[in-house]
Amino acid sequence: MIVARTGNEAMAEAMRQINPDVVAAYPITPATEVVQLFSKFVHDGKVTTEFVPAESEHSAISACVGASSAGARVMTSTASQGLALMHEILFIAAGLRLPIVICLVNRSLSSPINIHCDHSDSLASRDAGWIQIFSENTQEAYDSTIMAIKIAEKALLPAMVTTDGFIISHGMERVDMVDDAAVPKWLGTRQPKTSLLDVDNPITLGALDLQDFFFEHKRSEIDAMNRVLPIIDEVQNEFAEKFGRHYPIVDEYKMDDAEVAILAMGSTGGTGKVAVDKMREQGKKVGLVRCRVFRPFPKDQMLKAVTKAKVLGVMDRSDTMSTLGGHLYNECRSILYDSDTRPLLKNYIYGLGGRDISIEDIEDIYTNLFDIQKSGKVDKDIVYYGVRGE
Amino acid sequence: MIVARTGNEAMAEAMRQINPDVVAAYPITPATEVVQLFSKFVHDGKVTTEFVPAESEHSAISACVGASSAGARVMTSTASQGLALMHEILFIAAGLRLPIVICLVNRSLSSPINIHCDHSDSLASRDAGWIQIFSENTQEAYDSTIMAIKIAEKALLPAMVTTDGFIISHGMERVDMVDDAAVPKWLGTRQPKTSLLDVDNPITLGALDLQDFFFEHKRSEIDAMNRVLPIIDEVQNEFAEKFGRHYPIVDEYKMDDAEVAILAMGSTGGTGKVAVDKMREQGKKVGLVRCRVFRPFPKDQMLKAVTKAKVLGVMDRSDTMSTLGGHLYNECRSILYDSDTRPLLKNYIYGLGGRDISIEDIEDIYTNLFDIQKSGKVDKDIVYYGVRGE
Amino acid sequence: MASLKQLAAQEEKFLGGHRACAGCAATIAARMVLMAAEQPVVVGASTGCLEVVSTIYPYSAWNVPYVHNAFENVAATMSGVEAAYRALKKKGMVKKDLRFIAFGGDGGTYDIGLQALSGMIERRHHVLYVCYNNEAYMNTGIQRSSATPRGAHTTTSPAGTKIPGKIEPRKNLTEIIIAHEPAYAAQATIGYWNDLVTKVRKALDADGPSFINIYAPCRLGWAYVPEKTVKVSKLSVETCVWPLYEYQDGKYRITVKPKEKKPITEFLKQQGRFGHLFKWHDDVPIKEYQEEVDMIWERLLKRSEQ
Amino acid sequence: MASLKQLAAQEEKFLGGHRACAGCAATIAARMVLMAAEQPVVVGASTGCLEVVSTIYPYSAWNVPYVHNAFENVAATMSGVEAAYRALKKKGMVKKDLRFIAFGGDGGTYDIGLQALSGMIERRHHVLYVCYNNEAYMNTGIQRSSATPRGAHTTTSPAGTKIPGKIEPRKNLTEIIIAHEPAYAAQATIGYWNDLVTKVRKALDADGPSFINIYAPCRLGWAYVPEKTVKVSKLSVETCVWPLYEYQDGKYRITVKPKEKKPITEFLKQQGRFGHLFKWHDDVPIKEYQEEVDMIWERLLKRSEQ
Amino acid sequence: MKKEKKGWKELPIGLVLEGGSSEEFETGDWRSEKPIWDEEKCTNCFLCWIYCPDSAIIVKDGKVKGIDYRYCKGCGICAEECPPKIQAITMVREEK
Amino acid sequence: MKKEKKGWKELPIGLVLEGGSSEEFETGDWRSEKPIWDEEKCTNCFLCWIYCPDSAIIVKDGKVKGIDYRYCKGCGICAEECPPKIQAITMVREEK
Amino acid sequence: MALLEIRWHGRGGQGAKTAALLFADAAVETGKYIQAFPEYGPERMGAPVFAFNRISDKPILQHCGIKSPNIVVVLDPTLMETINVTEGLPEDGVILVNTQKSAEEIKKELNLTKQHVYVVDASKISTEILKRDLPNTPMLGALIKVSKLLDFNDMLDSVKIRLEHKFPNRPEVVDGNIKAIKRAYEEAKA
Amino acid sequence: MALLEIRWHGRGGQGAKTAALLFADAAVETGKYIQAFPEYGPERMGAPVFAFNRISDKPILQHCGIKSPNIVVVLDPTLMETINVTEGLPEDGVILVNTQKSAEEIKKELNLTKQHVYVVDASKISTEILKRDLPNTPMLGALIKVSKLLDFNDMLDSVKIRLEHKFPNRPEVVDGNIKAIKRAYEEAKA
Ligand SMILES: Cc1ncc(C[n+]2csc(CCOP(=O)(O)OP(=O)(O)O)c2C)c(N)n1
Ligand SMILES: Cc1ncc(C[n+]2csc(CCOP(=O)(O)OP(=O)(O)O)c2C)c(N)n1
Ligand code: SF4
Ligand code: SF4
Ligand code: SF4
Ligand code: SF4
Repeated sequence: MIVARTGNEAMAEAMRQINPDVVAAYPITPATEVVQLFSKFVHDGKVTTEFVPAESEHSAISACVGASSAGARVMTSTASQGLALMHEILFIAAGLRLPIVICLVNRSLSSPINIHCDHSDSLASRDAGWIQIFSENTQEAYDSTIMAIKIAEKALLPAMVTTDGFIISHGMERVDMVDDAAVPKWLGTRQPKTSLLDVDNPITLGALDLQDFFFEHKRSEIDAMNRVLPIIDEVQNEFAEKFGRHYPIVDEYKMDDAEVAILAMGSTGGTGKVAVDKMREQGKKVGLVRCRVFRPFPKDQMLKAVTKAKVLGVMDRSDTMSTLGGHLYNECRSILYDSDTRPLLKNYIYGLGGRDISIEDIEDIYTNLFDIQKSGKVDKDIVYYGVRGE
Repeated sequence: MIVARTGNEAMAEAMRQINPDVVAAYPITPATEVVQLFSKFVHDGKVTTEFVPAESEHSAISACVGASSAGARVMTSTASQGLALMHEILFIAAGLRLPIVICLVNRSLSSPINIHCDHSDSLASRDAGWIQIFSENTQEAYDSTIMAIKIAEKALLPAMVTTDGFIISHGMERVDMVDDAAVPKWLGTRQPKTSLLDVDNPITLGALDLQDFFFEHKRSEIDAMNRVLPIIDEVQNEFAEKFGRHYPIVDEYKMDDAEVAILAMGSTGGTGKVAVDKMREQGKKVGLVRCRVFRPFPKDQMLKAVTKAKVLGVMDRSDTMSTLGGHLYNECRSILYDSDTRPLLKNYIYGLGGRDISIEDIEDIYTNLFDIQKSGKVDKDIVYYGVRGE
Repeated sequence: MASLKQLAAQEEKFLGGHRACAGCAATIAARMVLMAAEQPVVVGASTGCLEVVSTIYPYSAWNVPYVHNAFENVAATMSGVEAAYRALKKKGMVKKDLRFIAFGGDGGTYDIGLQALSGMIERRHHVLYVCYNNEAYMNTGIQRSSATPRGAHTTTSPAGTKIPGKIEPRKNLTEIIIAHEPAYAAQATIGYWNDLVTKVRKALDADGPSFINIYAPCRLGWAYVPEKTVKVSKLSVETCVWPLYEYQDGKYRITVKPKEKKPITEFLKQQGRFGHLFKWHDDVPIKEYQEEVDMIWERLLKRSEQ
Repeated sequence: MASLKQLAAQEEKFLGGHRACAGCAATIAARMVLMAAEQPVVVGASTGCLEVVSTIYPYSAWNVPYVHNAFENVAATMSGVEAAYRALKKKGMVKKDLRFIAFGGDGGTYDIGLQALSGMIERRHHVLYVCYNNEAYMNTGIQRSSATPRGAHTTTSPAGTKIPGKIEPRKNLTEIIIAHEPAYAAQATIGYWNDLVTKVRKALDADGPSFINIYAPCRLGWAYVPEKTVKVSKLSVETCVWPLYEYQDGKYRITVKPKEKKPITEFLKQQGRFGHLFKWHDDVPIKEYQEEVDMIWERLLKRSEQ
Repeated sequence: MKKEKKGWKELPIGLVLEGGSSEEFETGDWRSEKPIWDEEKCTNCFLCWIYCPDSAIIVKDGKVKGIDYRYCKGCGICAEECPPKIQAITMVREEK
Repeated sequence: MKKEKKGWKELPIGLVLEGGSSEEFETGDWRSEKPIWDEEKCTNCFLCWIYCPDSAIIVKDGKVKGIDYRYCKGCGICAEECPPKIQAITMVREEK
Repeated sequence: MALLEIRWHGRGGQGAKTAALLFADAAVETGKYIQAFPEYGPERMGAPVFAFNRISDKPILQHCGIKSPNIVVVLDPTLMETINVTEGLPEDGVILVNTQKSAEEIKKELNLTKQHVYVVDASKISTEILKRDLPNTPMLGALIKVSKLLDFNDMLDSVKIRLEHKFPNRPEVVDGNIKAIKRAYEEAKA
Repeated sequence: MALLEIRWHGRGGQGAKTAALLFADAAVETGKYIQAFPEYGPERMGAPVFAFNRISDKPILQHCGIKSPNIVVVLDPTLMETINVTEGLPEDGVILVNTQKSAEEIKKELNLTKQHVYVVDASKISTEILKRDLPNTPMLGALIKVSKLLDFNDMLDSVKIRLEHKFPNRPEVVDGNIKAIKRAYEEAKA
């Protein structure tokens, strides 16, 4: 069914169709609507979910951990400060191997406080052991939310699906929705191995783990992360087979003969594709790589994609505050270190706090990348693109 | 004055000598003692500090932000879950450019819950805009705590000085303490440009910052981070001049002719040096690089050090949960990407949750690195060293 | 007792040019609190409507020192500011006698900021905490808080077909704070400016932490026309939905007793957020709310007699 | 009323082999609470002595389902567990009638976990929250909590030469919770096992959130010899330092009235943490504490008469 | 309001703002109704002044002097709270 | 307690532990004093049982049967709480 | 149809965002690709706000702001005093204003030369039919006319469905709105 | 002096950690390089615990655990039933036990062949002098004797300073401890 939905509406609709057992959440701009719309479904009896309107994000995610430990299928939604307040418990959810799914709306982290998009919030939690899937548009937000449930439950790791704050969350687009009945059918019910509610087989969860066992447990969690990408591929294939839309882990756009390319995440992927088309119309061989899955980092897929270009402009909507530039940029440099093919890399940090990035901006970046190709060297490897007074 | 002190005692003594205006803190193993000892100084009238025994770490760091905004010199101490609970406010402190100093005792992050050392806690906050200085031993913990005040106030960025939980925090060693009077004299009083207590010049701090200004403010914070390393050097030189102990940003041990080397942080640096000596006795050209300052990442100093070796074993007491290995490993690969000299790199993730690493272990790693040198290739680039059942 | 003439003689400390909705009581409350203060004050605010509308870079409506840290921590932030004041005063680096005021919405106070407030009081920081209570998270678009009364429609407790608004009663934060034994605690509302100003002065003079819960109607979230803000505020007192009282030295005192206690429907029917209750298939939600109001009022009468 | 014989007839739910100090009351409390439960229970615990000593991988003393999440969030965690129970029960995936119990130390309850608890009650989760109150953070080595009484030495409120232990009075958490209007609230202590068991049963049967604050002496932090644990517990009641009472349906009831109210010094002098007070240059700290105890006891007597 | 925004190097460090700067932001254009104050009728009870959320009632030398239309958003509280017997303020539709 | 610890691949996923496994951990060796129970004197009031922090008083078929020294840490509560007139439990120094 | 970009000007509470969403939603029903998004600030009721639409026959991939719209819709003429409503409007652009004034007058006021100006008194229509000054729905009718984007009847049907969905028990609201849209469609003029 | 490594065995609350710290502290006063660290577990009072020392004339850089100590000190002989106190002890290692038994008996009990066994009844000394069974300080005296690490009088002076610092108003505690250390020094025997 083709409808018009904002990113938040699309995620809320996905949640309605998933009909999770428990949703515990707390409002925060620009994710609030997800929870709002979902509350309405609850109050109108459209879902059977137990909704826990927590008194903070910290408690929301804590309740999710409790509910998931009890065997329930659990979701929540948040953004920015909310995710930051969950920080401690995010690690715990992953360590306990609970397949909780967060609909995250990317918004920059305070300070300065700001309500608009950048990726600093989810990236600041990138070590937490969560799968992270970034969406380019509302359709993807919707599809990925549904797929995330399956991915998380197979991987036994929690997952967050993100959209760009306001840009996608509040932007209405065409969305092709799956039938209401098809979603729960495709997902099945969660089949936990153990549950707190099984009083006849009492388990103890979250014991103190000292030097003699901690490393082994952590190793097992890392192993789970190492197994995620094939699971994502498998679920994405199943989804494609069933519902007709297939997603790659790393999205390549006109890369096959690209001389210069950009790498980006989120909604900028779409804007960049338009820029690619425009440049291609002028005969310029440009391409675009979009990182859909950031955790685990898709090393092989990414290497395959980015090594096609001679010059790669890495566009980061975040800064690591390390003086080394943005997140994607550094992970790319890292995976490319011992690669045979070694594109020239330049980092464009852009769009922090919701600063707009236009098609013309990206064309400008491509032009800059061609200059690099010509000169064969990168003069300034990290630039802050679009900041006043640079 | 030469005394015997544990890492926690050394940090607490440094705090006593600094006599900060405000300390707001919350207990957590293995950092509790810092606060305990300091409370005793307060209750015995040995410092004039206002001590705020906060009801959580979130409130402790929030009170630090308030006090620092009011122009006070402010410190706190925490570890692990405590730092994770501060996460949101860490970013705010940096954004507001408040020179708060945390005495951090590194302890692994839950889950599994564990009280022993790894570096996952401070590293999970590495994007927050804080200066991070890791100590090898109690002497360094003591000296760095004092220097951190000056560094933070010059850089107008908050700083954390870390020690390895239990290993250093509870390990007693010789410490050469500076005279009580010399410390405040060397530091002077904090000279804030603005203060909330200046009611005649009312300022507004922490305003909502939308698309039109956020990026500029963030850019300015990044710029501050870009200026930190020279400040650290300057302060370290001043300290050396005055008190006779000089620290490098990146500590090189017998690197000048080293063929293979390891890179590590924290107390493992010392253990590694003993291993180096033992190997050197056998005529093996090994060296060690210790990263003292992790934020900002000392790109130039690190490149200079690590490119001396042909094979580098990067020892990470943490994992990024990205499938790409540890933190130091990835940052090294990143900075080396376009370096002319390109050592072979191998990542050893070790010691998570306090798993011991012995001199023999490190010798074993060196032996392994020599094998790599011989074969000219790294077969398995990330290994989990010391985990059972690997 | 303050006179308006005297109050009006001072310089404004909360200025125009802020972006609140026309008719917003939260800003009236902030303005009244600041004008009541007879000493120089330093102010903190938690994230929420008041903070957002008053400080959008590069504009600030606060003519006194002001700090915003995060949503949940204004009490902790101001604990720190007050501790710094004590430290720097001891050292002679601050000369004046200052007062400290923390502002939080009901979300930032009843829910996510409760713990920080509890800690601030327990540690006896000399800070006046003002909760401007509009009974929901307005800044993010009218979500339920634990101050939201039962039956009220919010976007997370919507008037649905199965559930008619919020089902849980509101948290009685004022009583919770009184159980903390602060130096002073009170309920006030903007419609009774004189009562409010007097309470702020008592609170600032009290020797320790103090708390005032100011009922602050929100024309957007409560859904009424903007000019009725003061009327709605007064009705809350006349119906005993929001009793005006104070607690000090172990004693309760009702400061404004309505001449005649009106039924709460008088208050409810002014506001769109309760509209659905009048169309609901039974009168249970309204009755339960009336009983709650009566119970609390009776208990208050009893306690204030002791 | 429960009989010990009946209680002893059940299977143990909290087993030996845990690592608490010899004579630890926290573990006595946990054991008593579990044996009181007549329904199958699911338990959560916040970080603290009880959690640490009972669950060190690969050993667990809990013979019932148990979850530990973090220090500050057991109430939220159990809110989630209980919500999951309601959801899965609705779906028929859980058949039995279960009860839910959250355990937190005073640090995890009065301080860092207060907000989560407040939220749990406000949302009316059917969970019994048990605070085992040993009046300090014991697990991390005896630091002050807001439950620590004035005068007590802890490592962050040390008996110094300038300041004799903690200066602030303890937070009255039970009254704070009562102001939340839970379905049931009470104070108990391990020395009165029957009173405790009865209260747990009432709490589990109550229709909504319930709270029991169990005074649980800590021989390490309070510094007394281990065999005195029960005696010290009883003294707390006899001196009215820890009144045993309950609150339900708006009514207070004192459940154990000491025959003769002893001076608090009888209680204090048993414990090393108060030792310095008897050597302090004046008797102000003890007097202030006695006054506080008297005030609260008097008020309780009054309220329980209503 | 239309002045050039500063580049990052020129901004004060640490998000510091001068207090009271919102005076430069005029919210008068939000108004769709406008209060008209009648000096003749006004008894200077100051009720409009105390209740105005936008500090838009001008008081000088102990007397109401009018309305500061730079900030007045036209909420109508002043007119509503002006005592019924006095009615010194009336709301009219904002001219276009 | 001395059995080989498992490698990471053999451990159950997600930190799950079986309830009640602490029975395998014997804390009896922490004891420096030891309670001696006298069956003769015991009236089966169960006070020792209810107050024992280590669940170490053995009760079977409604009767106290002795002390489980595998767990008893020797706190002395049982002896202290055994009614003064009965004194069925006495503490002795642990044998070396 | 090539890509068309629209900017809406209104005040917080006046429904500029709602109009843009409704427009997009209805257009989707007719098979178009669309976008609708607000320019979110934290502005409260009464403050000037924007909303945007993109509409096309082909998928729309870009997610940047709209700087140079083809059409500008002004819901509240008083805005023109303080806001530069024609910012970025190209020479062949269209501006549609809710006003009692004539297109000529507006053209003069805005100092326009080449751009097309259309006017309609949507406030009056709304006040007469819906008894409230809610110009946003009637403006939809006028927009369809001036933009020539969509078939009017298709559009009307899908707006109706959307309104019925939103106000399930209030047919009078749905009918009133439809009536108002029709009338604005008719009355809008250059 | 080459690097010497010591392991202490005790029970939570018995002061193994304190002894190790005191030992290190005192050694620093005599110019040595030292380390003292506990094996931290979350064990409570009564549970078996460890503590460690390193002592040397040269800087000690390593921060790893001690697996093969030169000297083992056992504060509580009952521990020997459940804990393998000789684990990692090399053939030339020394073990010092607080016991009433003879060195021979202990040697047999522990199945030792080459290692040196020393005994002292520190509990008795402590009980007699300090009126409490706190064997940790007396054991220090015995350790100094068997290790031949430090000059006994230097060490005694620096322990005294440390104790005076810790118990500023309780000279009887300081004196008692010093007395106990002396006596244990004398009474320790192979
Ligand atoms: C940790 C965190 N969670 C959520 C938010 C989003 N948020 C900002 S203000 C607000 C609601 C404020 O409500 P209240 O305190 O009642 O003040 P009001 O807006 O009603 O004046 C919310 C949920 C945030 N900024 N930080
Ligand atoms: C966020 C966080 N802060 C601090 C700690 C450290 N910590 C663990 S338990 C504890 C004290 C527990 O005190 P309480 O709740 O009173 O229980 P008790 O140990 O006294 O039984 C502390 C401070 C933690 N685990 N997490
Ligand atoms: S939403 Fe309510 S509280 Fe917020 S500014 Fe508008 S009227 Fe004030
Ligand atoms: S420290 Fe206290 S609470 Fe903790 S285990 Fe020991 S006796 Fe129990
Ligand atoms: S209409 Fe409202 S904003 Fe304008 S002056 Fe009157 S009260 Fe103030
Ligand atoms: S001595 Fe203590 S642990 Fe042992 S049986 Fe008696 S009460 Fe239980």
